[in-house]
Amino acid sequence: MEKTLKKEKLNSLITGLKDKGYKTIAPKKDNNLITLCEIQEADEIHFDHVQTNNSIKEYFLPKTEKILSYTIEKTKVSIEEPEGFAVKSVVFGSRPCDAASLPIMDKVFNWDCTDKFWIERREAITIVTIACDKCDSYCFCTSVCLAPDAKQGSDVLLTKISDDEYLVETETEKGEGLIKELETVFSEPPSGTPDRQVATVEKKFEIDKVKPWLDENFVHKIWAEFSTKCIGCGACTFVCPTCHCFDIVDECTMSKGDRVKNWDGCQFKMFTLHTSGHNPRSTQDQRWRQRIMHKFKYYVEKFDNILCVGCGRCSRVCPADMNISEMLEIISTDEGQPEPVSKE
Amino acid sequence: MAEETKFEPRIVAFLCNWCTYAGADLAGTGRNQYQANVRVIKLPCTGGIDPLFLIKAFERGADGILVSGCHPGDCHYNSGNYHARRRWNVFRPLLEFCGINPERIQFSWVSAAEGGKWVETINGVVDTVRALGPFEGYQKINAVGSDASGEAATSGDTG
Amino acid sequence: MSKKIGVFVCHCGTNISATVDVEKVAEETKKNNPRVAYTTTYKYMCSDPGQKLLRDKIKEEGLTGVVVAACSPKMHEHTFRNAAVKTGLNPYHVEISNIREQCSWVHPDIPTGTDKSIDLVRMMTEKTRKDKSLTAIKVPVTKRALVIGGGIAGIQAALDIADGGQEVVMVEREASIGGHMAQLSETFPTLDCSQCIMTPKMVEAAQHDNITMYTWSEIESITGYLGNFDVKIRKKARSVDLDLCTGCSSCWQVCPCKKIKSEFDMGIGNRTAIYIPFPQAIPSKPVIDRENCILFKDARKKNIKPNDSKVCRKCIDACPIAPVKAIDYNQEDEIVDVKIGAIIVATGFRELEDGLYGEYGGGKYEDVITGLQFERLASASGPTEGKIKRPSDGKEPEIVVFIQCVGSRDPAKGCSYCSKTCCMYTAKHTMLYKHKVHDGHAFVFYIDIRCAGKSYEEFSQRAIEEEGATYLRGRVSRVYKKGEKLIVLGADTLTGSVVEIEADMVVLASAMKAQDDAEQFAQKLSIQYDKDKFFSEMHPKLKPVESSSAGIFLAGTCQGPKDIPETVAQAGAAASKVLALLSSDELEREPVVARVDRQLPPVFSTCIGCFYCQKVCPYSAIESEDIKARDGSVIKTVARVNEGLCQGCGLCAATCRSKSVELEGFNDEQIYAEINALEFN
Amino acid sequence: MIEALRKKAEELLKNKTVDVVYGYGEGSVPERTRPVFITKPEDVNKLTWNKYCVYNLTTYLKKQESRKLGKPAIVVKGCDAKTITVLIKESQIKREDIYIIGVTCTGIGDPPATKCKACDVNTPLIYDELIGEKIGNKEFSFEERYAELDEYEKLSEQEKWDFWQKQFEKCIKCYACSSICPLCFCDRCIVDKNQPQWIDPSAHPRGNLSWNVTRAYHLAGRCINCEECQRVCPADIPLNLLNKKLAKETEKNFKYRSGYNVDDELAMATYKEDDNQDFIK
Amino acid sequence: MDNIYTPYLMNISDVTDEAPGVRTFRLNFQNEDEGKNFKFQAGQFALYSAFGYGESTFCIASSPTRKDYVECTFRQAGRVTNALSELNAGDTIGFRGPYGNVFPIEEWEGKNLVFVAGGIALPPLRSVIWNCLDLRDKYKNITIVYGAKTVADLVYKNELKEWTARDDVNLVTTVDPGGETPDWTGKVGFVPTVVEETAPDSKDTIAIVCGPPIMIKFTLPVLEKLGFKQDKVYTTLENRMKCGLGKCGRCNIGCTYICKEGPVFTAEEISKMPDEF
Repeated sequence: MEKTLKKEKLNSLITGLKDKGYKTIAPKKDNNLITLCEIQEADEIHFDHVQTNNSIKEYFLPKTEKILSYTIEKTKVSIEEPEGFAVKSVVFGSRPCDAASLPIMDKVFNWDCTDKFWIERREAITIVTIACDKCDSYCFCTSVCLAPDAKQGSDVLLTKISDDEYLVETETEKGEGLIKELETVFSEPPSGTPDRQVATVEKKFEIDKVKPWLDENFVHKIWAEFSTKCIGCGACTFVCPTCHCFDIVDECTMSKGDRVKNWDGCQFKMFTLHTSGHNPRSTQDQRWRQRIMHKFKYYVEKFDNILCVGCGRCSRVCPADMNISEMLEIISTDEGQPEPVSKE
Repeated sequence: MAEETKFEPRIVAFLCNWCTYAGADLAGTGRNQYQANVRVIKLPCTGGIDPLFLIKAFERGADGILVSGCHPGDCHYNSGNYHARRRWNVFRPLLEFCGINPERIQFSWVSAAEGGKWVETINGVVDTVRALGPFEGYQKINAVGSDASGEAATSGDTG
Repeated sequence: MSKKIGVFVCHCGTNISATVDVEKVAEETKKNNPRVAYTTTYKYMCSDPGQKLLRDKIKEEGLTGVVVAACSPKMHEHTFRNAAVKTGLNPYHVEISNIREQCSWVHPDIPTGTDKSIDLVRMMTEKTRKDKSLTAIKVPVTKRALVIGGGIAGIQAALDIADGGQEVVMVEREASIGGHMAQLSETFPTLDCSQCIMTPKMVEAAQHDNITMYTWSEIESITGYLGNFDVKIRKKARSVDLDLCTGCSSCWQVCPCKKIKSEFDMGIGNRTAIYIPFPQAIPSKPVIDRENCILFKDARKKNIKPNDSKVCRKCIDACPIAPVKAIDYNQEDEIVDVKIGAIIVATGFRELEDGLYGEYGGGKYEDVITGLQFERLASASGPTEGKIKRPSDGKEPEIVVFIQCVGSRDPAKGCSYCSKTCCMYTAKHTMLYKHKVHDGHAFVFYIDIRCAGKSYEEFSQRAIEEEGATYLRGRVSRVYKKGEKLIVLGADTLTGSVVEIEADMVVLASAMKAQDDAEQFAQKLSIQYDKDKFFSEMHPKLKPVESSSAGIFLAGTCQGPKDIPETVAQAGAAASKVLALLSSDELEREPVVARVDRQLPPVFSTCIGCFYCQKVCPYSAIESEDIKARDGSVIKTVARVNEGLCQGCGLCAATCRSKSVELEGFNDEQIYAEINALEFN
Repeated sequence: MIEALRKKAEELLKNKTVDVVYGYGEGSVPERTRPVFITKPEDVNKLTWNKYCVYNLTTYLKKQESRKLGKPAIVVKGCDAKTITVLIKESQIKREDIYIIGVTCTGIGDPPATKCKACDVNTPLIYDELIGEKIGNKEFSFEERYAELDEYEKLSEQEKWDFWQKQFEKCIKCYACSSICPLCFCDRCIVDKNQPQWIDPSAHPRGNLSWNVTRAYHLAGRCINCEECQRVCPADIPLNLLNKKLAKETEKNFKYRSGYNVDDELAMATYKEDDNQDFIK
Repeated sequence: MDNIYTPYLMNISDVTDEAPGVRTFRLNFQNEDEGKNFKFQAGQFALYSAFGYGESTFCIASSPTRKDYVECTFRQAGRVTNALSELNAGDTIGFRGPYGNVFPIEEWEGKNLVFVAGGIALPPLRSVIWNCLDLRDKYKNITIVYGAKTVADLVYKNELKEWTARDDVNLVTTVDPGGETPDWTGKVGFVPTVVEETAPDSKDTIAIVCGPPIMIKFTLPVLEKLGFKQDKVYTTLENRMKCGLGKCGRCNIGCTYICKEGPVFTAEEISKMPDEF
């Protein structure tokens, strides 16, 4: 289905969503950040940005989430299942790269068994994406087989066609349903070919060359060379829309507690630390390798998808300016023989 | 809120073994009555109290905290209370800066001989905190996780 | 270990049960607290049947933890822990919940008291869940005592210990033992000659088989702890070989430097550069005063070895010892290491510096002297051979004014405390003066006369009534010189008049002060000192001779002003404490000590070695330890707690940011469990 | 200056005075630099110096990966140099084990960093070699130094609580703040101690409050105000306000400023008998 | 939709102290229906929760042939295992599983079996040993080589006695030099050496090895020397896990997720994994 949305109708759209019982999540300016967060009014929505600082991930895999709670009475334990975590919502104005991360991650959360916290939220939330009309030097969606107007994962894709008008394309039944629910807000599609205002994202590396290199170079000095400056924080993994590693911990008082699923990251040394003190990934180069391997080799082998959408957030926030596309560029252009370095 | 129930502040007292704990014992020996809102945790010395203990006490629902030990110069361990005093000198303003009323964490020197001062101090703390009311700020964040999903916890809802 | 906790709620007659529903406490505890396997109540838990109940139930129920809800742990924690030990349960699995002093006795309302008791018991059962077995720390004891200071306190203590059969090492920084008491002429209140009672003790100490004496020596460092001190003694270069020297006096008789002010004589007599401090010195062997000896001055100037100087070699030439002379100009300081089990500090006092009271002419007029200087004047072996002569012209003074409380009880200028001995020695001085100068007249300015002591009051009354000293109550405002006379301006507050006395000599009863280096010395020993730098006793009443550090005891005036009998008594007391300590081969200590986390490789310890713990530890109990690889290279430097020194305050644990130090008995898990059990939410 | 810097680095590497130079290199974009580790004299041209050299490179002194490269020379601005003083005081490094290349600095960042407003260390207080013209260090009053706190201290209790709750709510517990901090050098951070778990690891408001308060408290009397925690925070939490508040209290109460004098006793490891106790009853 | 993170609630019906810090729980389902429907196979693992402290991963130590209960044996090491060790019979624990792959015991039918275990690694093998013993006639010779640091550290002491008494099992026990007691009748020496001495025939034989990394490292060459092919040697791996379901992202060695593709691997499979143990 194709429609257009005039900017002046935004108010009606947001009010309409509210009336239909949707929670609306949209980019909003908060001091120095552009944050995807719940909004009440259309005025709150921020448009003129490359990328939101937080990714769409947290609406499907929150940074902290209760997966069960329990009460302890003497020797007995009773478990209570969390409810109401999947709230009917619309994410409005996220970027195509963010949306594209969702079907990629569906695969792991459905692997053999289904993580209901992910899936139920996926069902409850409709994604209305706005194609990028600008980008910055960190963006590299085009290098990972996506585009500033990629449709993957979006239920509805908006593309700017003039200063006050968006082309509305529905990609899924859910999207279609949403548009139908709020039919009056949208206009009929323009005749002729609309002028899609889409950013041009420079292609930085040949993705096809990455995996073959990784297949050969588990041991390579570049891992250490590139990661000496890494400080081992979790900023890159936490802002990443496709990083989905998590921790499960109990937090409790004497008589009641919660089991909580929290974001965790492969760059932390604690991530793989055994209680014995042994750590299979004890140094930062091993951890950096894991991050690259997971995204561009392991996930590809397991799920036939690159675990990266080229949003560039990790490189923007990295406290030490580790730039992932730079790493991939090096990898994809490395013609030399593998240079094994002896392991300590 | 539907009806007013009488608010009874919940106070935790971290006491040093040698002075204030003994002072509180003395108040008992003298049958000096005081308000029953306090739960005492005994440590060898105020110097052994990590600010983490206080944070955890708030997390477990305390409306107010009392830290009490030996008078300056009387520390059983020579200088424990002096070091403790330094700690509180920075920790207290930090909490205040974060919006925690400093009256919710009180400090006193009560010697083993000051049963009367103990009674006075603890009644003072209870009354002060009663006047401040429940520590709603912390109660709200303590509830997070136990009855709301993480997502709701991060929403800006200030209720 | 699986935890099976038993909770025993005591009625304490009706002391608890009158205001706390003990049955309900037991019931609720049983119902709600995880790991609580058994609860009961009993009339008197501390009674024999009560303790038996505890023991029986530990065995029958297989309890691995016990909470007794009863009176303050200060009352019966020990009792119940001991009872548990008899069943084989480690005593540190027994905790007391104080529901009497801090509950039933202070909260009259039954529901309130009951609820609070339930909470307190819950907190304690949770703590008990985390209790660990601890074993008493055994520390071997080195059977040797160190006595620092060779005055009357040190000598007495050393003799008492040596007579008790233990070895003693005695360190005196002067060239002879004897201290201030050796300087005194006669002693109150009996006026017996100080030398006569002191010298035999000095000789006895010097000759005692169990006493090793180091004079002209100082403590370089003390490390270790109760039972196991490592002491380094610096034997300062004496320039005289004590083994060779016979003390024949040839050397000091020929010494050309004769105008050096004698320290022993408080500057009113002279000595040579190679000298013995006083004729009865022990050891009776000289020392060269390198500051003043012209040979050493020359060597310093030319920057040559002393023995290479040719300026004056009279003493060595005069030394009859052959073939090797007993004098060795090139002698150097020597460090002696000794292992010590217990220490007595008897470093004494110093007299208030006389310059401090300029308005009294102290330090300004030669004839304004201090109490100790007067002692030397009055001493038969002193520079005047016991004749009272003015230092300025050697004339016999006809009028002497004694001013009491110079420095004492004067917080503005001197010290706030009373020096305690001045009233008595001033009375004594007036008597000595009258005995020697029959026509003389003694005036005494005093604030109060404090003569509490056996025969003391009578003694001072005798000075006034029989010896005719004139006592004036009031302060002296000024002493100034007028011709040969010293004009003393003072007030007689009893008559309200201003008094002006033309005196020939003024004697200041100067305050007793802590030694100049007391502070540094205390730090060297890790003992506490008070605002006046006197060393602090562990407890002012119950532990008056113990210092704040275990195994270090105090004797004499280093702890505060006192007179000879008191000093001797304290020295004896300290000696008996030391003897008791040295009588066992091993000491047992409560295992409530801190521990720095140790883990398997590759972690070794979570300690990062910032040593904040070391800096805050009041007992210097934190050491640094290098964790080394097999090849000896240092992997990590971390903190380690010396169990022997640790007193269990927990300062280190609270200071450690990574919580790598924990206090046994009050460890993190235990405190967390208590807080977690508040159940306020 | 860049030339002098490169020359010095080259000389140090050639002479084997050091094995590695921690310095600044060109970053992803012109407005960024990044830490570089130069081990070969021929690579010194990778070193640069400009107003975007925000990093406090001393943080790499705590990291095993960079320490493995051998004895370092480290490029420090005046603010960063203060870290070294603290690290020495806290037994983390020995002065002789590092070579300090101090650079004079008139301010970094665009817009300029807050810390530069009242900078009194344009010329580092400690260095082996100074690059750049020596600048007379200015002096600022107590009030000037902590001026940025004024507007927050003025807030009411409720406003303060709300402000910080809003800030902490954003925290995602990525630990960039503590990872970048050169003084957060514990092997095992307290937040990673789980027996017991004093600080809830979750990024909910409770866990975030205790984490952020504890992080700041653990820097009391230590933080040298390099503002790195604040710079790297992906959630834009003004973390340095907390550090600064503690610095202010430390100076007010104990007359102590961290990183200025290697002979000062560490504020939180000592005490004075007459320390403030107005608040103690 | 089911919550994959919700554990079964189980009662601890029996507690056995095996060795210092090592303990076995026998667990029964609190909900009988859950118990009836519960199935697992030897080699699988589970996540056990101490409520209030979290979950910890270890293998199921009982045999699938014993259907009334599940047993697990663990060593006190971290937060969860310490908390578990505080529990008594009658207490509740959480159980999430079974997870992971299994020992292909059907493939082994008609073959000789050699089990080699060291220290606390006998529990993972105990499940499969009993499984095979309960189906004794399907297998030929069964040899068990088990070693520990000291006599006290040997786990399942009663079962060791039982196996010794059986004539259809060849049990060889050993302790490290210095770990023996005066009345110790087993061997003294390290496991790899004892395996070499025991020299089981590799023909038609499957070897199942489990133990600390160092033991595995030295045992595999011994087996190779004895003629065991890499694909006839099985072992189980462990890594830190949080979900057990292939989602939390930390237990992988290279591309292999221990929780899903493991924990049972052949030596051949392991030799192909990158060096990230």
